[in-house]
Amino acid sequence: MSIINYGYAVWAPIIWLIALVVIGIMVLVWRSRGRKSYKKGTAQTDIFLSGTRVPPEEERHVKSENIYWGFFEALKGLYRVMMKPHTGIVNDYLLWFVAVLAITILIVLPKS
Amino acid sequence: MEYIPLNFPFLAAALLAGISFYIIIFKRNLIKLIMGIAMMSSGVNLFIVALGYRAGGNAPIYTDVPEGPMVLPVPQALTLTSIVINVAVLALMLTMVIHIYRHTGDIDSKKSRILKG
Amino acid sequence: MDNLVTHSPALIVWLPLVAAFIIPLISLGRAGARARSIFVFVIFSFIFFLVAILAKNVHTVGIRVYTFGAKLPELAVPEGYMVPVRIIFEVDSMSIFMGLTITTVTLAALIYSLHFMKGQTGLARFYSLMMLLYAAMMGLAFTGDMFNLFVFLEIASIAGAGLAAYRTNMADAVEGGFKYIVISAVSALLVLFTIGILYAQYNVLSIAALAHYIRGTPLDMLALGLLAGAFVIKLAGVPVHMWAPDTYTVAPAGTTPMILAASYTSMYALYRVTFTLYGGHINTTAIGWIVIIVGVLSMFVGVMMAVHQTDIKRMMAYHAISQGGYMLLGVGVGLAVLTNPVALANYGRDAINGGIFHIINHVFYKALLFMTAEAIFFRIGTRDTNKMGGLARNMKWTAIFYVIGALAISGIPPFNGFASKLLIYEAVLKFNPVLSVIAMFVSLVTLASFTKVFYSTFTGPQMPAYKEVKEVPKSMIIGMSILAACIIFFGLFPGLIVNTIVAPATNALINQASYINAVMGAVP
Amino acid sequence: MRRVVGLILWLVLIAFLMWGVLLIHPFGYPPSDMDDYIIENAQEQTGNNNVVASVVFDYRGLDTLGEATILFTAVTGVLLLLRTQKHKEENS
Amino acid sequence: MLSKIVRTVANQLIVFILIFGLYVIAHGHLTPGGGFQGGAVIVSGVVMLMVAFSSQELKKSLRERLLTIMESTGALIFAALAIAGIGTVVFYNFLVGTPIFGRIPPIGPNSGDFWTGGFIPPMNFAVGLKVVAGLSAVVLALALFARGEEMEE
Repeated sequence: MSIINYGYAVWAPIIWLIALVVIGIMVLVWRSRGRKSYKKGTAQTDIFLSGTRVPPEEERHVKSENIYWGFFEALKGLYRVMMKPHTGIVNDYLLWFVAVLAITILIVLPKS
Repeated sequence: MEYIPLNFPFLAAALLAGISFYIIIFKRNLIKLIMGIAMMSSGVNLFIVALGYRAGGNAPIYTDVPEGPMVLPVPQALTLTSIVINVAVLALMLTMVIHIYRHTGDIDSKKSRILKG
Repeated sequence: MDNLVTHSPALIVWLPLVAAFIIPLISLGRAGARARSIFVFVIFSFIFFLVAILAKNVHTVGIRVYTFGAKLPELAVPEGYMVPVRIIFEVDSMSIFMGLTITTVTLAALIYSLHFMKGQTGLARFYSLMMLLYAAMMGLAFTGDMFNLFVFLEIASIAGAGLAAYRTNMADAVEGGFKYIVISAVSALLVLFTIGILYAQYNVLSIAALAHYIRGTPLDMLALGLLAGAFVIKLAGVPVHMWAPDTYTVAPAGTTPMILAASYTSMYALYRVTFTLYGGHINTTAIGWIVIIVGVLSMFVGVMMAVHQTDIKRMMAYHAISQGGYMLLGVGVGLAVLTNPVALANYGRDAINGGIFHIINHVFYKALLFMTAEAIFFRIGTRDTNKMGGLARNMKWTAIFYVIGALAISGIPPFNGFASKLLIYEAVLKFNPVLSVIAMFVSLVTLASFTKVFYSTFTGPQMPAYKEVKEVPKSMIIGMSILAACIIFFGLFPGLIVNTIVAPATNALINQASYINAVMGAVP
Repeated sequence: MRRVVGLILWLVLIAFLMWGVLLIHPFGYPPSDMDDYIIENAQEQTGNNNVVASVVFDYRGLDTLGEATILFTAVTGVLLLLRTQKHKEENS
Repeated sequence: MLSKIVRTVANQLIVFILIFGLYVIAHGHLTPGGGFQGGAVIVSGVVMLMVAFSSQELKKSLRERLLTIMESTGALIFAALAIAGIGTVVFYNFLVGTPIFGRIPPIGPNSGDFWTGGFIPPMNFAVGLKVVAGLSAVVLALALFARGEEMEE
């Protein structure tokens, strides 16, 4: 039952899950054959910041608005355009509504 | 009753609704916005009740009614329903405007835009 | 039992209304709060049972017609007459699909609200409004009468606005509620104007009878344009989506999923109008393309705005718009090829299947996500993701539910979002590959955006201000776990769901003739 | 800018509305299949002289229940929003 | 609070407004009018009292508890009358032909008989009760809130 089948694309979650488990086991096996020299809690895992003071953990947490900074910087122009209609004024919302109505009628009406 | 050219009653109702669209687009005052919506509801109600008019008709109530055709009863019932609905909507809107005034000290829609972006 | 099945369409709407009337009375007593909770849950379990037996009934016998006030429930058209006079409830598979969605979400929301709202004031009226909103949504889904649809639309808007503005001590809450009610009032008045136009031409109000008569005159098309515009603003499609983030952000958590579901009942009304009312007699390509364009715009703009947000609920609200675009895209493709039988059989049906399946999936996982967001708000008192961090250490269940919801919304297998998105991708690919690529890109950005919020909110070191944060109370966890269980079940058995509830709904939408015949069949 | 675009769109919309209502049946001569049935049978079926009341409460009774519900909803909403949040804590 | 003349006149007028409102409600099935309209007439009387005296005076008699009970009761009566015909169909006019409001008037124009209409007159009363309570509550709550006060339990 659990198959969406179009002939060229098949989606069977149960088979997928079984495959996932098999692959997971393989990965674990592979991982256990890796190097054993990594040790937790030693100087190996400390952060080295070119000799400057490492800030405490709480300050190292990246704030939400700083994540994907490059993405937003690259798309600055797009965001400037996109922020423009989101004014928060209820009259503007209604103006957009009128625009949608007018355009919809313009498109639909000639089909009669 | 003669045939009225150009459906003037319908035109008047549609015009009333149309003017109220102007108000809700261009007036920044929230109370005026609410008045615009009230006007629009009046326009729509007029439109619907005008749809049911039959030339020379009486009210559709059989108590001591004179002879003759009767106007359609369903539009009147719909209008009755819609009037009460609009009263309810207006009451709730006014309540919210009172609250907005309490919080921002203004009823300008430009001033009440904490949520944007 | 037979009587119960016969009258269940009316009872499903009538019972929550009466419950809403009784709740203020019960709450006046001394043990009001406890009695109210018990009453609400008893009534709601019964309603759930009624919906279940009605769904089974509709699945076996097909379209159910219930005429209010006639001598027999099936007597939609009076004997010896040619048009229906009374109000008709017409329950087909699409209606019952919406009904099941709404009922499940409302159950989860009610359980969630039990602890969430504890200690707040005005709870009697709050629960009353919740039951009214539920009744209005069910009425919207079941009704077969245009004016009745308008009435239920208004009940849903008023109740939703009242609930959204519940936290009146916060300025933004009132503002969000006000925007919602203004938008709803204007769009509902346009719907009423349109009903006037249709009534003027055909002098009937029942959807089936109107569909029987409509032939695509200029007035009909004007009415279609007005109706489509009015419902698009209610379902928050770009570019008339701006009210949605404002309202969803401020509504208390138990009600946000319900307002979301209310916007999807408007989407249902749009489908009802385009497919059932106009479908068979006009060329639907133009309106189909309008729906597709609105859908694609919604997907893109919604997700790009969402990545940018720092308010966690606002981010999710923009994602709700973006996911709404998927539904519109899927169904719009079906609508555009409705008059072309080959394309319809080839991919149109799958596209509609995907679009409709996405409704139930999206309502479930977005409700879950809104609930997790509000669970965080419940414990730390802010929605700003900049101030959060390391919350997974203290709120394990919330974090797990968030991950489930986030993976589902991003279309990661094996969760339910993937199943419906796959259907949409595959079907749309055959229609127009560009649209499909856009849909996949949007899914990618969705994943990115939820990863961002997960990172900044749940992972990282424990913030000093939130050392004492505790896990949310039991009832909130139960409410969320109901939805999470549904998500996982739907993800693991998508074929079962598609075959039992989604495909019949698609058939009900496409098959306009049977909808008309159920009412007008006896007419000579 | 906003004003000009708004005016144009508004004019388009209002033109459509007014053009639309001109196409409706001539004022005073509506089609009346459903309403004729109601006018003829209302007295017999509902035992009531006032046909509008018959429509409101009998033929379209559910609408009136909805209307009453809307009023109830609005009153509930208004009283919910105008509640005081300081004292009067709920007994939980 | 307005002058003594206004208050005295309002005190007398409220009786007539009440009677007129009740008349409109009771004859809703014979003449134009009904529950909503009559209820609105009575509420206009309440508003008159509110103007003549003050909302602080009025809130002592129109308590929130009373209005809530009245409104819920009206709505419940309406819903109960709607469901009472469930033997046939919901909203079936089950009172036609029974002794209570069950007479059928002569077909065609007639002079009107009070005991007709089936469940319509009781529904009018229920709706009237509901509208009076609901609108009074809204008006009073708005007026009091504008002065920074609240309704009494």
